[in-house]
Amino acid sequence: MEQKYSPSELLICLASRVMEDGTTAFIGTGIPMLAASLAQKMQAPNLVPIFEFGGTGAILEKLPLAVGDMRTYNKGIAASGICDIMETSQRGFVEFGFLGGAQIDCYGNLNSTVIGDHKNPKVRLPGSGGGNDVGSSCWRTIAIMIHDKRRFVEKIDFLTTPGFLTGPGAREEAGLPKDTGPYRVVTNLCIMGYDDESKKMKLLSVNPGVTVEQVIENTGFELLVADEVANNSHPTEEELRILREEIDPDGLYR
Amino acid sequence: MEQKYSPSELLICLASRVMEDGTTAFIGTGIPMLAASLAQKMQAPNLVPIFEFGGTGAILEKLPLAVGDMRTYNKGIAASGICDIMETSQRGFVEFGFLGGAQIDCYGNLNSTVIGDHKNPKVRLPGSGGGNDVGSSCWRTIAIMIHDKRRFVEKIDFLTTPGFLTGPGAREEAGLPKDTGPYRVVTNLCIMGYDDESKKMKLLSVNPGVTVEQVIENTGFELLVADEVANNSHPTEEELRILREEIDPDGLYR
Amino acid sequence: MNQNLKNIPIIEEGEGPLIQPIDLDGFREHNRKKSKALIDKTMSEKEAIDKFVKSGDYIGFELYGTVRCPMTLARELVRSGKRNFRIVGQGVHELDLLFAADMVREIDFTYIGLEVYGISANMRRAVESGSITKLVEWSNAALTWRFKAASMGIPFIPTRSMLGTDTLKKSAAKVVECPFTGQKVALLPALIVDVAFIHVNRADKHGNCQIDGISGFAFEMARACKTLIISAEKIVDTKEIREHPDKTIIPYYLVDAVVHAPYGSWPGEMSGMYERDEPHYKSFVEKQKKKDTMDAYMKEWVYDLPDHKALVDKVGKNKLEELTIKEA
Amino acid sequence: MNQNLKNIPIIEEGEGPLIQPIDLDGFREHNRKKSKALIDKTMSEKEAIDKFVKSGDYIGFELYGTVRCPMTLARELVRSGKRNFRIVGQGVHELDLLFAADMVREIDFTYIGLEVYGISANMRRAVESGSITKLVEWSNAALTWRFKAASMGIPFIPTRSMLGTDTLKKSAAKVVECPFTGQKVALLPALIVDVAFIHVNRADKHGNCQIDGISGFAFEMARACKTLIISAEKIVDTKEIREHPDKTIIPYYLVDAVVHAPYGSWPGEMSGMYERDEPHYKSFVEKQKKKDTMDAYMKEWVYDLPDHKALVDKVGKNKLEELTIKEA
Repeated sequence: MEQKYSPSELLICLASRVMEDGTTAFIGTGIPMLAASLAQKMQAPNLVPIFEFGGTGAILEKLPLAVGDMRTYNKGIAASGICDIMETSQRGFVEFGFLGGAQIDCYGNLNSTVIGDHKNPKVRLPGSGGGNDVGSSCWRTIAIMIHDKRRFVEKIDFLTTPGFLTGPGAREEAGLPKDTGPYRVVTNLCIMGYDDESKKMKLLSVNPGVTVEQVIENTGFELLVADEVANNSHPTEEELRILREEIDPDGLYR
Repeated sequence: MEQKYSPSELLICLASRVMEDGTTAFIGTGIPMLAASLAQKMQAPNLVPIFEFGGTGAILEKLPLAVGDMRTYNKGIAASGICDIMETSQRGFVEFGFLGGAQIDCYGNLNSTVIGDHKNPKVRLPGSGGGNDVGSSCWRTIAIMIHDKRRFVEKIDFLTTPGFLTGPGAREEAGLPKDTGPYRVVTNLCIMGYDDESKKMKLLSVNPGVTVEQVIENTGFELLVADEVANNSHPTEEELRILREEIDPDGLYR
Repeated sequence: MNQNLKNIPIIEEGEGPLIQPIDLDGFREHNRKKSKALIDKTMSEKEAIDKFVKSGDYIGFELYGTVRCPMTLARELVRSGKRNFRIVGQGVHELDLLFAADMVREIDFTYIGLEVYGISANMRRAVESGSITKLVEWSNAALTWRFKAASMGIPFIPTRSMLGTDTLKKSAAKVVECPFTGQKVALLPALIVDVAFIHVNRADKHGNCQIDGISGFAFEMARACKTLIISAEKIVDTKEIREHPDKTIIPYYLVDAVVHAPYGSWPGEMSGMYERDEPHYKSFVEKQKKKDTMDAYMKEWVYDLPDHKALVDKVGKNKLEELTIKEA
Repeated sequence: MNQNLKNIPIIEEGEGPLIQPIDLDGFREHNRKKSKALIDKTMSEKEAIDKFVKSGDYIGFELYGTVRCPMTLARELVRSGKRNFRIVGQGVHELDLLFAADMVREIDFTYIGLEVYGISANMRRAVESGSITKLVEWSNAALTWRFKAASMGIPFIPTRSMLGTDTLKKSAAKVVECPFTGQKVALLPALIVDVAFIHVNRADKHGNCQIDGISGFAFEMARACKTLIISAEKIVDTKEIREHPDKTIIPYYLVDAVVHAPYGSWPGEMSGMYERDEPHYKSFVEKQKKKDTMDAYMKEWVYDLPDHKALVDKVGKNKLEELTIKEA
C-alpha cells in the first residue's frame, strides 16, 4: 500500500538513503537539510551534519531554514565558524557533500554562477557560495537536481564547482585532493553515479514509474547506463510519517 | 633621601619609565612583567599588556611567573591564543616589545640561540621563542640586558632576533615591516637608543653613579654617545614601595 | 644559503581585478594609530555612519543570510545617501537593501541569494542591468580565507579550493606549484576592507564583544578591516567582560563605534535571543521580486523611518515579544 | 588565462631539514578513516600510550611552561620505554622529563627553557652532548603557524617573522617575493605531528573538549596531528557539551583517547582550578641542574610511581587542596 507523495518528498527520501551512518556530511539549505534530518531518524542516527558557518553535530529536531541559523547547532557538538568548518573539510574530515546548480555536465561539473556570458549575463545566478569548496574538498559529493535537458547539458556556461573536470586524472592534475569527486546525482527521475574508468555520469536506478528512456530523453548529453538499472523504491510510510510529522510539520517542502 | 635598591629594581624602574600610557606592550617573563605592572601603577594606567600565549589587557595585580599563567589574563580584556596574539602584532597593533638575549651587537641584533658553533655549540641557549616575532613585528623594541663586554659584542654568534640587521634600510630590504626596529636598550649601567642615520647604538643616559667611560669600557663595540648624556634618576620611594609592597611582596626580584 | 634555489612557477592567474589593493604596511600604520585607550565609543547609527563611512569605501557585513545581521546599520547606511560602494558579496540580507538603493558598484562575489527562497532579484537587477562595473568570483571559503590572510597580517594564503574551475579564472587568485610538495595550490590575496559592520550579542562601551553560538567570520573580518562598527543587542559593563576574558571574540582596540541595537538583526534572528520574523521575511521575498514593490518596501521599512527606534515601534512590541526566545 | 605569467623568485632557503615530511593527501586519507561515531574513548594513560604511540614518532605537547600540561601522559610516555622521538621544542615542562630520559633525537626548536628560572640543563645536556642529531630553528609564532597551515589543510603559510636572521637560515623556511605585493615573505611549511598530547579542563567520553582561559595553541595542534590524546581534569556528560556547543574547542572526531587526569598538570597550574606547586617546581629546578640529581628526581617522581594515582597519593591530598583555587 503506497502513499501519495510529492516530487520533493521523493527527492528527500532518495538523498537521505544515500547517507551512511557514522559519517560526516556537509549540509546545504533546503532538501539536504531534510534528507540529513530524515537519515538521522532512519538508518544513520550517528550522521554528523556539518554546516558551513560553524554548526557541527546538531540534532536536527527542527528544520533549519538557513545554513547559519540556530537550528544548525541545536544541541550540537560544536558551534565554531566558517574557517574551522572549511578547513576541517580541506583536511579530509568531511565524507559527503551536497551540491546543486542550474547546469551539470557529464563529468558532474556544476554551474551556479551565470547563464550566458559572464560579463553580460542572461541570468545572473547566486554564485558559488560554499559549493566550490564542497566540490573541491569533500570526499564524495551528491548533486540534487531537477532532471531536464536545460539542466543536464553537454557544455555548462560556467564551471562554478568542480566535478571530474575534463575526465580521468583531471582533478589531481589541477591540484584538487586525491580520490575526491562526484559520487551520486539524485533527481526527480533517477539516481546516477559515475563510471570508474571514464568518470562519466551513469544511470544506476530509476524512480518509481520512470523508464530508462525517459531519463535519456531528459538528459542533454550521452548518458552511460548501468548493465542492470535498479528500481528506486517509493518513500516508505515510515519515511513519510517522519518527514511530515516530525521534520516538516509546516509542510514547507511538501 | 634615596633608599637602597638592588640592580634588578633599578632595571625594572628604568624599563617601566620607558612605557607610555595608552599603548600596547608585548611582555615577556621576568623584568618586563614587573616593569609593566609598575608602569600600570605609575604613569601608564592604560598600558595594555599583551602576553604571547593569549592574555590581553590584564590588570597585573599579582606578578605572573610565566607568560602563559593565569595572571597574564587576570581580569583581562581577552584570553585567546598564541596565533591571535602574534597575528595582532604582525598586523601592527603592538607598539612596544621587550627582548633579552645572551649577546647584542651595535645594530641591536640579538642572540639567544647558541654560543659557539650552531652544530657543535659551546652553550646551547633557550632559543628564539617569541623573541624573533617580537623583534620582527612590534613597532619599537626594548632590550633589557646585563652590561658587559661578553654580551655587547662586535659580532654575535647567531642572529636570533632582528635588530637593524646590517644597518639602514636592511630591515625593509629583508621584508620586515616598515618603520619597525630597536628603540631602547636598558642595562644595569645605562639607557641607549639608536642613531637615526646610522642605526647604531647610542648612549643616551647613564644610571646613578655610572660614568660614560664605564659604559664604553663594558661595551665590546664602538658605542655612539649622545651630545648630552642625561642622568637616570634613582628609583623613587613611590616606585620602590609599589614594587616591594604590591608587585613583588615575596621579593623574587629583589 | 642553499645553492639550489629555483623559482616557483605561476601556472595560472585569475583574470579578475583586485578590487581592493593590498597594502600591509599601510594597514599596520593605520592599526598603530588606532586608540588603545579604554574610551567610550557608544554612539547612534547615524553618528557612526556619518563619522566613519564615505562613498566609494570597500565595505563588508557579517554574518550570513538573516542570521546576526547588523540591519540597523545597513538601514542607516541606505538613508545616509552615501554610495558607489565596493562590497564583499557574501550572502547577507543587508545587501538586498544596498542593491535596491543602487549603492553598489564593484563586488567580490561568492553567493548572493535568499537561500531556500531562491535568487535575489535585487542582485539580478543590479548585475544584469550593468550597474555593477566589476564583478570578481570566489568561493565562500576563499573569500573568508582572504579575510584570514589580512587578519594574520600576511599578503596571501594558499588553498586547494577553486582549482580547475571558471570560479578561479574569474577571480584574482594565482595558481602556483608548492615549493615544498610540488602540488598545485591557489594563492588567495589578503582582503582588507575599509569598513566592516558586525552585530554581536553583547559589547561594552569600549567595544569588547561577545558572540553566542556560531561565530561565522566575525573573528576574521573584525581583524581584516580598517574601521569596525559594532552593533550590539546589549551593552554590558566592562566588569562582565573582564570576568570571562576567554569569551571576548573582538577586543576593544579593533572597534571604532559601538551602537546599542536591541532587535538589531530583525527581521533576521539572533542566537539565543529571538527568531526570524518569518511572515515579514516572506513578504519581503515577494516584494523584492519586482522593482516597484521593492521600492515601496524600501520606502516603508527604510526611508520613512528616521531611526531604529521608529522601526521597533512600527514592528510593534507584541510582535517582537512573540519572536523572543523564552528562557528554558 | 593571463599571458603575463611569471615565476615567483625564491630568494633564500633555510638549510634545516624538514624533520616531518608534508603529505597533505596522506593526512586527508588518515583523517577520513578516523571514526566519526560517538564512541567511548576513555582509557588509562598506559592504554593510550601503548595503543597510540610508537618509537620514532613525531610528537607534540601543548601548552607552555608549566601551564595546562599533560604531565600524566608525559610521565607515562617516559615509563613506556618508547624512544627516538622527534619533537616540537616549544618550551613545555614535559620535555625536561623526555630529555632526562634520553628519548629525543630530532627537534623543531623554538624555545626550551624554564622561563624565569633560566636555561633547561636537561636540554643543554642533550644538545651539547650530541645526542640530538637534527635541530632546526624557528620562532615561536612560526612553529605555531606551521601547525595552523596543517590545521587548514594547506602546504604552507607566509609570515613576516624570521626574515633577515640566522633563525631563518637554520630553519626549513623559504623566502620568496610575494606575487601580489612584490614584498619578501617567508613561507612556513605545514607541520603535521604524529601524536599530540593536550590537557583540558573538561572533556566528555567521546573527546569533546572545553578549555578555560587562554587556549594557547590547542586549537591548531589538535587539528594538526594524526593522533590526539587528551587528558582532562573532569569527564563530563555529553549533554553538558551539547548545552554550550560554542565552548567546544576540540570536537570529538579529532580525538583518539580520553584520559581522566585530575591534577593532571601538576606541578604546573590549571586555569581556574589550581596553582603551580612552586616549592616542588623550585626543587625540580635545583635538581635538574646536574645529571645525577635529575636522575634521582626521575626515579622518585616518574619511574618509581606506577601511575598517576600513585603520584597523587605521594604529593598528598593536603598539598593538592592547598593548591586548589577556592571559588570566589
